[in-house]
Amino acid sequence: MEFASFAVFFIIACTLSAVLLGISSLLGQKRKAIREMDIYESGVNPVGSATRQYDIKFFLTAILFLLFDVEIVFLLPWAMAYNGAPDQTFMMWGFVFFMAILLVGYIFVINSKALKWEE
Amino acid sequence: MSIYYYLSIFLFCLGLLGTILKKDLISMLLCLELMMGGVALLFILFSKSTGFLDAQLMVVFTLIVSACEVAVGLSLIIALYRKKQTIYTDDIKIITE
Amino acid sequence: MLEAIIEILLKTAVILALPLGALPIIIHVERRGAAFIQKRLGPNRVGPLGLLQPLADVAKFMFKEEVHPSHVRPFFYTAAPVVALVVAILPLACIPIFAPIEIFGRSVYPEVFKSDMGIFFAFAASALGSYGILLAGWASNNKYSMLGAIRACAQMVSYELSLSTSLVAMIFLYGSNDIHVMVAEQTGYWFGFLPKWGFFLQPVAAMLFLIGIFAESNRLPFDLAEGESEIVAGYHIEYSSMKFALFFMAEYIHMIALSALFIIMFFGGYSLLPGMELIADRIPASLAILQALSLIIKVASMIWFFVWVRWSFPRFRYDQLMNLGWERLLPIGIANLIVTVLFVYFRNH
Amino acid sequence: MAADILLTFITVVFALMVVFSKRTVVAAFSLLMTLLSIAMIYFQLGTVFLSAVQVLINAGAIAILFVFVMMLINLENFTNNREKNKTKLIIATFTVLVILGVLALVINNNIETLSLVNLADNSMKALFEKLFTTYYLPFEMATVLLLAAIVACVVIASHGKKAEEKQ
Repeated sequence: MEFASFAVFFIIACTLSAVLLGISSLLGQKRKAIREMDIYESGVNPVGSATRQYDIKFFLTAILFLLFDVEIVFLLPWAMAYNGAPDQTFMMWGFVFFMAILLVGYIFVINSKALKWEE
Repeated sequence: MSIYYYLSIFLFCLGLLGTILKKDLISMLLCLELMMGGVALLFILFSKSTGFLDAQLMVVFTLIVSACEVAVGLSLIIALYRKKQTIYTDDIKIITE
Repeated sequence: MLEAIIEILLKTAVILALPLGALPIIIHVERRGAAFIQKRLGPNRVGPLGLLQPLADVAKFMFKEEVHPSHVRPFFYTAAPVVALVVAILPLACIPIFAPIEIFGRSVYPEVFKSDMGIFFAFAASALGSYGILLAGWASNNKYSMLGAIRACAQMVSYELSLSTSLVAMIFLYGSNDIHVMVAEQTGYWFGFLPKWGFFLQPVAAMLFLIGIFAESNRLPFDLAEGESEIVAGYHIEYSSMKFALFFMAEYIHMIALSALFIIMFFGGYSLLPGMELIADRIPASLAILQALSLIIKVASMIWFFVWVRWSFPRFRYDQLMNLGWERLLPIGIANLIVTVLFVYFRNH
Repeated sequence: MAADILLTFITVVFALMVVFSKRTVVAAFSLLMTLLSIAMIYFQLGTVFLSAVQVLINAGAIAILFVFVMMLINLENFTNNREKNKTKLIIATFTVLVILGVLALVINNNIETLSLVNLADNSMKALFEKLFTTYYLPFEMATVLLLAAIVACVVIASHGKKAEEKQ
């Protein structure tokens, strides 16, 4: 049942944004002015293609986010099962060991200055 | 419920086909990710039908492995691109530089 | 079956009407608040006290010319604002406004998407927020927008880590993901006057989540993406009229959803404000309305806090911003996690 | 039953777009939609936690990584009209179809036992508790794997930079 309600909610959200776009394209005036069609580069004529080379740090941030996010999200079942767990001591020590491994990775990332955005 | 079995093997085979046919490395990795999705779906279906619910934990491990595989794969692709300025499999034939 | 359909449509209508209805008010509060902080008047021409100014803006956005630049990628260019708005609306599906109530003998749940992983779903849906920005940056094929999109995405992504650490710390304390259970644990009082909110239990996690919210919704002092002085207007540079308004709405709704999450975890969600029990005891039927009112008051105070911070802090430099995210907040989040686990362990033993 | 068919149709359409779309960015965004529809299928099957994890990790982190790489490696100016040798195409589709046929046959023979779906999903709390007590060792090995992946990515991605600084 929740799936049906979520599907209805999703469809209504999509139609809402589509309707808003539709109204504005109907009401807005149409003018094929040449100047408006160009790339906006604060008045200067654009130089080179838009997708030029970017710094590797953006990519490294996304990768490290993925790996640390996997580790933190799989703490969630831990949190849910932890409160009523019969042998909580094993789970607690297991958690400390898990965090040790996570901290080793984190310290390596910080020391390797991979994410150090120079001034 | 049983249509999902056919869906999961279809996803797996489609991913396999894509990995073979695709020309550049990133699309191959994309199709590999598609195969991972198909396999994970199959795990859940078997855990549902046999009642052995621990198989759903196996999906947790496949997710971890696929996350690591994508991360390392993409950094290799980036390193390759910085060296050879191309990621098309036809241009990357020479092993030694 | 008919009853279920009516219930779904009613719930969707209420959950969509609240933020969309509140949007003009928020824009007005933002303008007047900024003016108030900077000792000027703010919009007061249109209508009494300038209250009709937001409506005038909406009409302006409707009637402006729909510029479709020639160099953009056509399909993704129009798809980006739709994606941004839909993804911003999705987390609202899991946020309940009042406790489940008994009507016609059936217990009606207020949220559209009832599951015992409510808060985790809302958080996962807000994690998809960076797609609208990436799509817009890439589709408008413009150096400024591409750079703005990548910077905004890297910033949102790295602050999501500290958000998830504080979320997991709170779930360790409450023991379940269900929002109703969380709110039930936060009703009541310690020593008679202090409400049992999560904020007093976990101030560190609250600070982390608050900073994460500012970074996730690209609000000042974290708005590197559309920093006027840096890269002109960031990812929505090539957009005009209604498409720009959709990005604007998406940002505000994303902000509302995230502050609702913050309030559910740290300020007791729809639990009644201190003064409200007296009314609730006298008129039992009005409990649901009072609960919804308390949630709206809390979210409104959060929105004022956003506006207040926006006009009183300078913008971060990009490297300061990323260092704060990775080298300052994340270790605090991990340390907070370890302390919470030990605290919960010794509390039980 | 209608929801099953609808979800399967959506997933199949987006999966086909991933494999057979000309531009790689279109493939990346259709992969995102496939992962989201798979998350919806997980939710419909009753495994709520896995659907939330799938949305957060697969759709929320892995697909962002793909789009980031697309942006860093500007694929647009690569001429995509590399000659498509027909023989490879035919052989590949043939073998994959054979594999699909074999798997379909396997599933078709014992579809009765397979679709005996007893939705006896006990509370997830017990399931997770088992994850961290009986299956603790594989979980720790997966964490060490993540650690290895972190070290590998940092070294590989920033390897080129040091070489450049030396020149």
